[in-house]
Amino acid sequence: MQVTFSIQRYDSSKDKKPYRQEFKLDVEPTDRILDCLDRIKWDFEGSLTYRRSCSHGICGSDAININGKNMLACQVLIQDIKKKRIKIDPIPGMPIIKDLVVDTTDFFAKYEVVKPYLIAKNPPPKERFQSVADRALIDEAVNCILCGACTSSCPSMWGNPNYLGPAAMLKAYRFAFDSRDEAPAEHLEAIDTSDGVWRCHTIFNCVEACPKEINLTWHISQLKKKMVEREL
Amino acid sequence: MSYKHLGSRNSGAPGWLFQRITGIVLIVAMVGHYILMHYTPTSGHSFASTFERMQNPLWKVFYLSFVVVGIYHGLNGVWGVVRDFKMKRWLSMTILGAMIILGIAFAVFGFMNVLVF
Amino acid sequence: MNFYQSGWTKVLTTYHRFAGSWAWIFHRISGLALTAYIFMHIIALSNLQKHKIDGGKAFNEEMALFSSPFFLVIEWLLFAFVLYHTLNGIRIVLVDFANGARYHKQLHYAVVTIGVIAFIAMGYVIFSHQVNKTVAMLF
Amino acid sequence: MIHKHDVLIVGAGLAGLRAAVELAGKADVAVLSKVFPTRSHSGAAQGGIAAALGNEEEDHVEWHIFDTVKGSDYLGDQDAIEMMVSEAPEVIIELEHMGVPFSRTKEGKIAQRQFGGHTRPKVGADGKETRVAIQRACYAADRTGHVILHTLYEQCVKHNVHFYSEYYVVSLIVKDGVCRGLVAFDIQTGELHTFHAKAVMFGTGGYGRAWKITSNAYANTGDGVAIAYRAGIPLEDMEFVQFHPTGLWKLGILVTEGARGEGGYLKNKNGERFMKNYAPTVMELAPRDMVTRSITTEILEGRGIDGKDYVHLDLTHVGEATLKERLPEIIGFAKTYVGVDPVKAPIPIQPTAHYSMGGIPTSLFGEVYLDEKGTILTGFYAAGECACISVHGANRLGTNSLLDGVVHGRRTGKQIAKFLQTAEFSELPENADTADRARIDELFASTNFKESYHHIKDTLRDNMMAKAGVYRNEKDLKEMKQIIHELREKYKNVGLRDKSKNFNTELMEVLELGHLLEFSEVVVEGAIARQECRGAHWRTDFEKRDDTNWMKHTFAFRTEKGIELKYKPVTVTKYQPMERKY
Ligand SMILES: Cc1cc2nc3c(=O)[nH]c(=O)nc-3n(C[C@H](O)[C@H](O)[C@H](O)COP(=O)(O)OP(=O)(O)OC[C@H]3O[C@@H](n4cnc5c(N)ncnc54)[C@H](O)[C@@H]3O)c2cc1C
Ligand code: HEM
Ligand code: SF4
Ligand code: F3S
Ligand code: FES
Repeated sequence: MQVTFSIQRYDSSKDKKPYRQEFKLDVEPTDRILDCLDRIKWDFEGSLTYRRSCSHGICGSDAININGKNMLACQVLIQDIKKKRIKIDPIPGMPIIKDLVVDTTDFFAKYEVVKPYLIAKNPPPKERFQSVADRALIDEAVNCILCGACTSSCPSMWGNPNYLGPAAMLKAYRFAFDSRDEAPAEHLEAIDTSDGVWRCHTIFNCVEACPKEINLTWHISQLKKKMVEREL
Repeated sequence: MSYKHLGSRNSGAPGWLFQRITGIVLIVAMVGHYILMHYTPTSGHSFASTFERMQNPLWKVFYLSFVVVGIYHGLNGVWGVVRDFKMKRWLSMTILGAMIILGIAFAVFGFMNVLVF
Repeated sequence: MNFYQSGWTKVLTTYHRFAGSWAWIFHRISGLALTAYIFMHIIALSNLQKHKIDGGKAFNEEMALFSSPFFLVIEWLLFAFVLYHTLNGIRIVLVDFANGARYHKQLHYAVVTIGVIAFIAMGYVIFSHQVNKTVAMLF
Repeated sequence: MIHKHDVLIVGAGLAGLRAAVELAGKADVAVLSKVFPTRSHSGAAQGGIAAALGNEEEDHVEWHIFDTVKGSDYLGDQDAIEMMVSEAPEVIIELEHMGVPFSRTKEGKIAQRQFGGHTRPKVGADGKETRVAIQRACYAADRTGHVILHTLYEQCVKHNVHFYSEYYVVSLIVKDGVCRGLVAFDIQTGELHTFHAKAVMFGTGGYGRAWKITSNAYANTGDGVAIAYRAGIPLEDMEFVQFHPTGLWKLGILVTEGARGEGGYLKNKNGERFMKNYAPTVMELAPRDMVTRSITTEILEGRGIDGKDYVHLDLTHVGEATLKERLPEIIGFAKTYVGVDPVKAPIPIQPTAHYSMGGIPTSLFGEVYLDEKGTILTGFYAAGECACISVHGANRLGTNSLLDGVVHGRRTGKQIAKFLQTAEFSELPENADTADRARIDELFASTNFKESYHHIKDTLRDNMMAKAGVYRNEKDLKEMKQIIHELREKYKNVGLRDKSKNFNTELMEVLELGHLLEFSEVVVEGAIARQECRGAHWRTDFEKRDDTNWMKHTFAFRTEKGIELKYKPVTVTKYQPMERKY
């Protein structure tokens, strides 16, 4: 099966503007997009640049934009795309370093804002107990691989790049709703700002983008309710 | 490390909650309003019927609150839209100020429409 | 370093729009339009304030204008905005307070379905009066 | 540019980060990683981390020690094993305190599941003692590595650990028996940086990428091992590479042993649970080397599904609820990559190169040995998969390597802290980065793309799979050696097509290939020399384990004349070698 890849190219150290380049490839329906990128890089265009490591959707390196949707290159097969022409771009809303590699400095700075760690003092000698039900509350949230696909897909973030974004919200949830955390307020405080949780307008792009099928909006709605409780 | 763009710390919770509450109030008001206006076309579209209705203080209260709630909900909504753009603080504050003045002015104007009866 | 960043308008037009995106875009447009309309509405009704002087004449004339077929179509379209904003508003509230986030797509389709039905029904209500009147005039 | 830190940790996997957490606040510590820290391959670990907590059933450290020794096919050093296993419960509790969201038992304790090779004694009806599977692996669904890695990174954020993220380390600076720092380039700018430190620690992970079918990430190219080797440090037991029994067919993506721990069956084309012919007592939960050989034998004897090179892992009887709760990722992988829903149909699997038992030889405290006699290289440390202490011997038990990472990361961190109390900065040799600079400049200057690096890499990986894989023999291994020599010649002519210094991943791939070739040769050399069958090293031209001649660790030295092999006896404390039957 032959497929055409139209890839946005841009090297921030020398190009003024991005441009597109096309590659025709014979592929199997079960090939991953990442396999195709590898083949393009190895056989045709050595300078094509992208990140990847685990190749099975667990490290979060290779979030890219395929036909207008953010996904992981290693988690999408040719047969999932159902198109003969595959348009590949870097994930939007972040500065491009080279080709599909974007600068995630800001993304991780936003992650750090929410105090992404358990705040708890004086642990018991054995493990802290946590009921199965309490653990289930954070079950989805702990799956985040910090790939950035969600934050990059959020229209609210495109309009206001200062918006902390769904990934940071999810991290705040991860700790604020962990029964072992002793200072949920500290995590909540960080996102109760005009650049925080209130910039979410339940657009659900993040949910569509998340490769780990995390329903971010559900978690954000829990946060908003918690905030309201706090204020009243 | 702290993030360079952290917004102001006042909580957005009340505004968010009121937007939902006023929205729900508006549903009730809207349904009433529409039945009144369109189900029987004359009831809203002639002075005589309007005048008659306005003699009832309950209708007055209904319309007064409709004006307030509607304007609040609309402008609070617009304010939300404004904050979706990164802009200088002075600019957003100017817009907020303008919106408040506009809102109060129109609320007063709307009140006059009702209280003239 | 010389970074290139896509502008948000460009992204807005190129990123795939899912149900949630459409819902948000229409909610925003309808919300802004309704806000503009509420102001116009207040101005339009200010003719009422003259009723002590003209006994409601100006108001009646204005209303007659609004009852013309052209304005009825406009009014019908306005209803579409109100309807969508209301139904989607309910959807948002369900997402926020109930478990709607888990069913947002189903809710979206429900909003669209109910919306279309109610829109057509309202068309019937608005225009049937007009049709009745026209029919009455002819015979 | 020259940077100065007390301690440099290379690698942000479990080993590197655990050491960083230990040192944070006590010293100026910086972590370098070629991928963003949370992208390290530790995050892919699924099944669990072993500790005799006894949360689910009675368990004892003693039992865990015994299993590990036996699992290692008696090549593991028993003092090291005893130390690691005894520290395990404490270390796990500590992880929980840091915030690791372990799955929970009904009472709210850390949940544990069965894993291959982990057993408890059981007295049968006939009065004889046998050993049956025990629930010892602490887990968080099938994302155990992921949650631990993220928690450790969170702790580093909390303690303001300095990260050089996306920096690629190319060489160590060693002079007069003292390690003084390292050279790395910033992938984002292509700039070469020199790092000056009192102590350097490697936690650079495994080297599974040298095999075609592997569960390892692109990043697991054994850089650390090769860099240390080039700096004059011997490599220990490199011929021992574990093939995990259950990789997704063709892709090698791991299906955790937890799947069998939850009750999964292995079936051949006749639908027969063939493990009953190989390990009747523990069946599918035999240690990995055994299960892998059993599967490979089934395939070689034509009992693969449809006669092809895979068998079935059947989970359909486990029940949808259990699968969804405990193995959600596996369901996802199987659906995405092979189009199979494990709830309804068996998963096609084949053995996949998984874990590197060998590596940089270290003491119990992470200090690196310069020879088989125990001479220590001052200022250099290693832990995790790149190191060999050796606790895994000839075959690692599942869930023991995450444990290895955190226990030794922690111990090494403590040891470095102690070392720093008296250590001073040793002087940096002049032009420490000259050789690396020259090499990189040469690559950039190359005018034509004479040899395609990926072609060399593919040839290497295909052949390693065929000739230095699950079953080996002298003929194949010698051919492999020849192939590597040819490939190394070709490698000298490799050039770059991408001449931009900005995020040049082609440059990185070329350097990684150099590392692959470097250590693959050591693997093959060690395998040729070791004339016995032990754990993961299975020679078809020999029948069994040879304890009289081979109860010893291989130490491979890089010399002018090529690889020189020396040996060091295994430390045996309590457990005398016996036949390994399950
Ligand atoms: C799919 C899979 C599943 C597994 N499941 C389990 C399990 O259930 N239980 C268990 O106990 N074990 C499991 N293991 C094994 C275990 O995950 C690893 O042995 C362990 O995580 C290794 O950790 P590490 O810290 O040594 O290395 P890694 O986590 O691999 O980290 C290596 C680090 O070194 C850095 N690095 C490497 N080279 C360079 C360089 N040149 N310059 C700069 N940085 C460099 C990398 O960026 C990375 O940060 C599994 C392994 C795999 C592959
Ligand atoms: C009829 C019942 C109504 C309901 C249930 C409702 C509900 C809502 C809700 C829940 C929001 C918040 C959206 C968000 O935060 O993302 C909203 C926003 C908004 N509403 Fe309404 N509303 C109603 C009527 C109106 C009316 C009559 C107006 C006009 C005056 C209006 C104008 C707006 C505006 C401008 C916004 C902001 C849009 C945005 O943030 O994208 N609404 N509405
Ligand atoms: S929530 Fe999902 S999309 Fe967002 S960073 Fe985490 S894994 Fe990626
Ligand atoms: S896309 Fe953005 S607006 Fe909210 S629901 Fe997701 S964060
Ligand atoms: S390569 Fe790791 S997520 Fe795709």
